[in-house]
Amino acid sequence: MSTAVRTKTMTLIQAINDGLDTMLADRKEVVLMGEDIGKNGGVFRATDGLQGKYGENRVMDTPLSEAGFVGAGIGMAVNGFLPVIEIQFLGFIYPAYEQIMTHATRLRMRTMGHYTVPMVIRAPYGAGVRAPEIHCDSTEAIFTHMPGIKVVCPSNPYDAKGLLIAAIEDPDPILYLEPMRSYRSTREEVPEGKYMIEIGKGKKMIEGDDVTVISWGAMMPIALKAAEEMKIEGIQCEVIDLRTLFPIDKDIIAESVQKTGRTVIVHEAHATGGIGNDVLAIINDTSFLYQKAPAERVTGFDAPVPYFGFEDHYLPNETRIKHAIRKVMMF
Amino acid sequence: MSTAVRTKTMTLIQAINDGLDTMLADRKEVVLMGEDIGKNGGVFRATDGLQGKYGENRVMDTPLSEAGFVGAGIGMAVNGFLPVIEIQFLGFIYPAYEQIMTHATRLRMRTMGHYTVPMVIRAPYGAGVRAPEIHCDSTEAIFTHMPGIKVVCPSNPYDAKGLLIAAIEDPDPILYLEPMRSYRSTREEVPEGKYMIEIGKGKKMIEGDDVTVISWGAMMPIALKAAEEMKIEGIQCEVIDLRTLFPIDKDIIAESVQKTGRTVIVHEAHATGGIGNDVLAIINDTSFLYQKAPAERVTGFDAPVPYFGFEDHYLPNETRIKHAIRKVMMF
Amino acid sequence: MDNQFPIQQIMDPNGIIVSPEYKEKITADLAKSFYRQLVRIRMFDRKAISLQRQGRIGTYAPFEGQEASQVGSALALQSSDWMFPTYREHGAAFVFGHSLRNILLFWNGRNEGCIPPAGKKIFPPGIPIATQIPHAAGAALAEKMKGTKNAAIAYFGDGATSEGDFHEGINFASVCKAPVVFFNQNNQYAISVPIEKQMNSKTIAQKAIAYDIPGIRIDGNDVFTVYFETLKALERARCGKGPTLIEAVTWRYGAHTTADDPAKYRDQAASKSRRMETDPILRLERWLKNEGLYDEAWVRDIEADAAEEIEEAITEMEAFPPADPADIFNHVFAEPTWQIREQKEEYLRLVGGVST
Amino acid sequence: MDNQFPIQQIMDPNGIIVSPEYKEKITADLAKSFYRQLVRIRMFDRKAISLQRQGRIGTYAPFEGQEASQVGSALALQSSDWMFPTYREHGAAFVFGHSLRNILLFWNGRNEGCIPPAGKKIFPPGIPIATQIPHAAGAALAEKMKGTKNAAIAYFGDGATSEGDFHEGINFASVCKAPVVFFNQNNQYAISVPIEKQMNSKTIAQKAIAYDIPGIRIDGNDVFTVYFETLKALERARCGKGPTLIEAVTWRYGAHTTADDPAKYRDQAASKSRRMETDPILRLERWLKNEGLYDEAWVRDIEADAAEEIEEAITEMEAFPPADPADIFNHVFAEPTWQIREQKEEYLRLVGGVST
Ligand SMILES: Cc1ncc(C[n+]2csc(CCOP(=O)(O)OP(=O)(O)O)c2C)c(N)n1
Ligand SMILES: Cc1ncc(C[n+]2csc(CCOP(=O)(O)OP(=O)(O)O)c2C)c(N)n1
Ligand SMILES: [Mg+2]
Ligand SMILES: [Mg+2]
Repeated sequence: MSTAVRTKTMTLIQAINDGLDTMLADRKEVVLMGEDIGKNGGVFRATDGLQGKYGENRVMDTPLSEAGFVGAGIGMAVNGFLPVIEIQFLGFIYPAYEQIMTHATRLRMRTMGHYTVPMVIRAPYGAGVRAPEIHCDSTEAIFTHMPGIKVVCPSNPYDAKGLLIAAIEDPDPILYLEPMRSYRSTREEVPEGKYMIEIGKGKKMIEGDDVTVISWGAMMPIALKAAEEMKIEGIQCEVIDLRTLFPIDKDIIAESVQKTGRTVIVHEAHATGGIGNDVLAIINDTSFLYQKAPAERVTGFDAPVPYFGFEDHYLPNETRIKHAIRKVMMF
Repeated sequence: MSTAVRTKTMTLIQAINDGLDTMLADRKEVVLMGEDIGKNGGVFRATDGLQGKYGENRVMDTPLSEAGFVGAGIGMAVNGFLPVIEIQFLGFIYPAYEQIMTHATRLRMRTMGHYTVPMVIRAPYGAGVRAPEIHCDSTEAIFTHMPGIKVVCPSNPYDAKGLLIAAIEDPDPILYLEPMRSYRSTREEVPEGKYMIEIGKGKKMIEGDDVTVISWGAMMPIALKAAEEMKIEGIQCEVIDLRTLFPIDKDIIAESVQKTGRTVIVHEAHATGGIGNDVLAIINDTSFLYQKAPAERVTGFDAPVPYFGFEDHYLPNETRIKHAIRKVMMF
Repeated sequence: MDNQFPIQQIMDPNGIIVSPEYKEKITADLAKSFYRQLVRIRMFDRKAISLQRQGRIGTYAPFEGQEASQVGSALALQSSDWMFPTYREHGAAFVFGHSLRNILLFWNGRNEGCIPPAGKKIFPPGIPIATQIPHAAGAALAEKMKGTKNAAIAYFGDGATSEGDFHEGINFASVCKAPVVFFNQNNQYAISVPIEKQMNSKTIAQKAIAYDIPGIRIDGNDVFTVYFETLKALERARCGKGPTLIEAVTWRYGAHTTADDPAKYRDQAASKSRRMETDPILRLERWLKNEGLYDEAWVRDIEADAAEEIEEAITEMEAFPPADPADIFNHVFAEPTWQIREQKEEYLRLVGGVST
Repeated sequence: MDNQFPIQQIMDPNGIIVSPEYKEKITADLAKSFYRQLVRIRMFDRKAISLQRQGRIGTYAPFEGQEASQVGSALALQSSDWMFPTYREHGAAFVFGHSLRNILLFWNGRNEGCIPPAGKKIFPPGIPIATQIPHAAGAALAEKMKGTKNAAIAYFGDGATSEGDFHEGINFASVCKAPVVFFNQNNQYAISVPIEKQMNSKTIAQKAIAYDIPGIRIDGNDVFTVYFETLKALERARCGKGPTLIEAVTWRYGAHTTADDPAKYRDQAASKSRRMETDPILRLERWLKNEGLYDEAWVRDIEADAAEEIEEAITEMEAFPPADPADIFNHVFAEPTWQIREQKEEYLRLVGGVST
C-alpha cells in the first residue's frame, strides 16, 4: 500500500458503506439489492445514502422474498451485472438456501464455465446484541460445506472494506458475513478508494510461541483479549484471524501449529459440524506429529442459539477461552 | 430379540415399506405426507400399497411444495400427529430448509418443551444410480450441524426397518436418510412386526486390530469390500457402521480407535465440513494419545456432485479406500 | 381489481354504522367489551415502549393503530381455537388470553415468554416472516382430521405476502380445505418498504383468487367489521368450507420496532392525521358517544384496571428468576445427547453453577 | 373462475380456424415451418426414449403431446431473447436453436450438454422445480436495465405453481416490470399428482391476478394460439409493460420420465383418445389438408431430414470423448482452491490420469 493513501476513521459498518460506495462508483455493473436498503439505508445503515447517490436502479429495495431476490440476482449476475445482495440477518437466508445451493454455486460447474455467478451476499450474523431469536445465528458452516461459494468474514474496519471489494471483484459467488456486534464497537483508519484483501488469506494478529488461537469475526476481540490476559500467566498466544472461512488459509494454520504444537479454536457456531472441525482436519493433515496436546474448541453449544436472556451464557467468552488455553498448556 | 420372531426376506426399500406399514397399523397418529406417495406409491415405491390400505387421510399426496408440507407437518406434529414426510430426493429438501432450521428443530427449545415436533423426514440420498443432477446430493452435514434434529442412515434392510420405527417413536424430529443405490441391491431376513434399533448407536460390522474404518449408508458395502480385500495384504480392518449421524456413537469410535490407533473415514459428502471432521473431533477429544497416524478421509471431493457421466470418478470406491488404508498403515 | 375488492366497513370513521344490517348485532355489551380490550392493549403497547426506552425489556414491536384488527379478530375466536401470531400480534394474543407477564418475558429475551397459559393454543410469535402460515394450515388440518370444530387463525403482514411460505401455506390449506383463517394486517409498510414496492397488485384480498378461496378486504380500523368478518370466516372454516383470506387495511402510527426510525422512510404527518381521523379507539368512542353509551367514569375504571394489570405483569416479569443457563441445554431434545450433557456439565462447572 | 379464463383457441381439433381474425396472419409458410418443427421434435422424442431403453442415454423426460406448446412458444422468441427451460423443454430448446448433440449429452449425464451454441441464451434445464422462474425474472430485469428490447421466457409445469419460487419470482417480476413471459405447460399432472390435488383453483391463468399481470389460458395443443399469444406477451414485455402468465393446457401421452409408470396412477385410455382427437401434429395436418397444403412427399422429406439430423446428433454424442475426471475439479471456481487442487492431483495420480 502506498504511503500517500489518505485514510479516514471509520467503524466497521462505515467501512462497509464506504466499500459499497467505492464499488458503485467504480463499476457500473454493481447493483445493490435487498430489503430496506433504499431510503432506509438498511436496518443497520450499511447502505445509508447510497440510493440517494446512485438511484433506485442501482440500489433496489426488493419485495420480502429471499429466494426470489437471490434467484433474480443469479439471473442478473449471469446476464452481466454484479449484484451485491443484503440478507437482513443471516438467520433469514434459509429461504434462499435452495437458490444458493442448487444454482449460485453450481452454474459454473453445470455449464463448465459458460455461465457464472459473480454475486456477493452480505449478511450480518451472530449473537450478543440482545436481538430477537433467529437474528443471532452463526451458520457459516452450512455454506462452507457447499462447494462453489467462498465465505469471508472481517473482524475490523480495514479488513471489512478490503474484503468486500475483493468479494465484489471475485468472479464467483461469495458470502460476506458481517459481525453485527462489532459494527460500531471500534473505529480505525481505513484507506479511501479501492484496495483489496486477498480472499483465502488469514492474518497473524499477535505472535506467540505457546498456543495457536484461531478465530474470526465477532469472536476476534474476545480471543485477543483472552490472549492478552494469558500473558500474565506467562503464556504467549499466537492469534490468527482466519478472515476467509472457505477456503481457509491452510498455510498460516500449519505454520503456527507446527511452531506451538497447541491449538485453541474459537467460534460462535455449534461445535458439531462447526468450522473448528475443518481446522482440526487441517492440523490432522498437515501437522499431526507436531501436536503436543489435543486441540480445544471453544464454541457455541450444540443447542439452538437461545433467546437473548441466555445469550451471555451461550457465547464463548474470555473465561472459556482462557480455560481452554490452560487446558492445552497443561496436557 | 426373541428367537420365535418370524422373518421375511426383504430389500432395503421393502423393509422401509414394511416399517411404515407396521407403524401405520400400530399408531393411528402416524400420517404419511409427500409428493407422489399415494396412488403412485412413491417414485421408489417406498409407500407402495399404503394409501390403498390406510386411505387418503393417512397417506396424503401433497402439492409440490416442500416448505409448505414440511411446515404443515410441523403444525400437525404440534397438534397431536406423527407425520412421516417423504422428500422425493434429499436434493429437494432445500426449499424446506428454513422450516426445519427455524421451527422443526427449535420449537421444543423455544417453548421449553411446551410444543414439540415428533416428525420424521425421509429422504433418499446419494449418487451412483445415473440420476439427473441434484438427485444425487449427500448433504447430511447441513442437518447434523443443526441442533434439535437427529439424523440416521441405515445401510441394510434390518437396520432400515428398525431405525425407521425408532425414528417414528422418537419424540423429536428425525431426518431419516435412505441410501438409494442400496434400495434393491441386497435382500436379507427382516423380522415381522415392530422392533427398534437404538438411535445413537453404531455397529461393528467386522472386527480387526489394525485400522478402524468408519462409514455408513451407501458407502458401507464398498467399505466392507475394501476391508475384506485388505486381508490379502495382511491388514485387519475393524469396520464400523455409524447408523446414526447425529448424535454419533462416540464410544464405539473411541473404543475402536484406542485399539487400532489408525482411522479411515469414508463418506460420499464433500470433505470440507463433512461428518468425517466430526469423527476427527471425537478422536481428538477422546483418543489423542492412541493415534499412530493421522486419520485419512475418503470422501466426495470439494466440488458439486457432478453429472452422472462423471459420478464414478466422484464417488469413493474400493481403490481409494484401500489406498487410504495403506497410507495409515505405512505412516 | 381494487374495485372488485372494496374495503368493507360497518362503522365509518365518525362512529356511524353504515351497514345497517349489523345494527341489531352490535349490542352495548359487545361494543363495550371491544372498547375495553382496545384500551387495554393500547395502554400495554405504550407502556412496553417506555420499558424498552428504560432498558427494562429488549427491542419491542409496537402495534398502536392496529388495535381494532387485533381485538376484533381475537375476540371472534373460540377458546379452543389455535392462534399463530407474529411479533406484532401480542395485542391479539393478550386479548385471546395470553399471559401479560409472559408477553413481557418474551420481549425480554426469555423463552418462558413463549409458553401460553394452560389450555390456550397460542404459538410463539413468528419471527421468520410467513413461516407460521403453513403451521396454521397443518394445525388446522389436524383439527379437521380429529373431527373437531376447532379452527386456526394465522396473522401476517403485507410484506409477508411476498414470501414463498405465504403461497405454499395457503395453497396447501386450500387443497385440503383446512379450517383456517389467514388474517392479513395490511399496515402498508414492511419496515420501510411501502406496499407499492412489495407487490404489483392493489389489494392483498385479490391474492385469494389464486387459490379459489374467498378474499375479503376490510377496514382494519373498524373493530365491528373485523369481528364480524372474522367470525364469518371462522364459521366457514368450521363447516368444512376451507380457508378464507382477510385483508384488514390498517396503519401503524409508530416505528416498525423500537430499533427503527420511520422518519427515514415516510412522512410521519400521515400518522398524525390518521390518528385524528381513522383511529380505531376514537372511532368506537364516537359510536359510544353517538349511542349515549360513553361514560367517563367507566372509561377511567377500564384504564385504571388495565394500568393495574399491566403494572402487576411488569412486577412479575421483573421478579422473575434470572435466566438459568441449564435451560440452554435442557430443551434441545426430550433426552439430551452426549454433546449436550458434556457441554452443559463443563459450562456449569466453569460458571460455578449446579447442574439442574 | 374458469369461465373468466376460457381456453383460447385459434384452430380447433379438426384443423378449422375458429378465430377468423387470424386467418390472414396464418400463411402457408408459417404453418409449414410449424409443422416441420413439430415433426422434428416428436421424432427426436421417440428416438430418445428408444435410446434410453437401449441404455445409450440415462433417464429421459419425454414430451410427446406437448409439442405445440413448445414449438409455438419457442418460435415466437427473437434470437437474442433468453430461454429458461425445465427438463421437459428440450423440444423448445431445440427449436430455439440448441444443439441436438448437446441435448443428448445432457441426457447422458454430461455437463457439456448444458452449453448452448455460441450466442444462444439458453439456460441449462431446470431440475429443482420452479427455481428457474426467479432467474428468468432477474435476467429479464438485466435486459431492461441495459436498455435492450430483449425478453425472457420461463417454462414450468402445473406442479411448479405450488412452489414458493413460482410466487416469489412472478411477484418480483411484476413489481419491477421485468420483460418476461411465464409460460406454463399445464399437462395436468405433476408426476402422479393430478391438478385437483395440486391446487384448489380451476385454472393456472387466474393466479396472475395475485400479481395484477395478464393471465391467459390457451389451448396448448393449438400451435397457432400458442405462437400468437406468446408473441403478444413478448411484445408487451418488450414495450415495458411487464410480465404475462400464459397457461397452455396440454397433456403428456406417456410417462413422466422413462423411470415412471403412468399406469400406476392414471387410465392410459385418456391418452389414447387424446391422441386421436387433440393431437397437436394431427391437428395441424388436418388444417394443412383442409387448405390443400398437405403434401406427402414434403412430409416424407421433413421426416427424412429430421431422421438424418437426429442420427447425426446421436453419432456425434456417441463419438464424444469420454468424461474427463479433471472436469469435476476444473469448473468449481474460476481459480481452484487448494482443496480442489490437492484432491484433483491425488485422484488423477491414483487413476493414472494426467492433470489437465
Ligand atoms: C424471512 C425473514 N426475512 C426478513 C425478516 C426481517 N423483517 C422483520 S419484520 C420485516 C417486515 C415485515 O413486514 P410485514 O409483513 O408487512 O409486517 P409488519 O412488520 O408490517 O407487521 C422484515 C423484513 C424476517 N423477520 N424474516
Ligand atoms: C424442488 C423439487 N421437488 C421435487 C422434485 C421432483 N420432481 C421432478 S418433476 C416433478 C413433477 C413436476 O410436475 P410439473 O411441474 O407439472 O411439470 P411436468 O413434469 O408435468 O412437466 C417432481 C415432483 C424436483 N425436481 N424439485
Ligand atoms: Mg406491514
Ligand atoms: Mg405437469
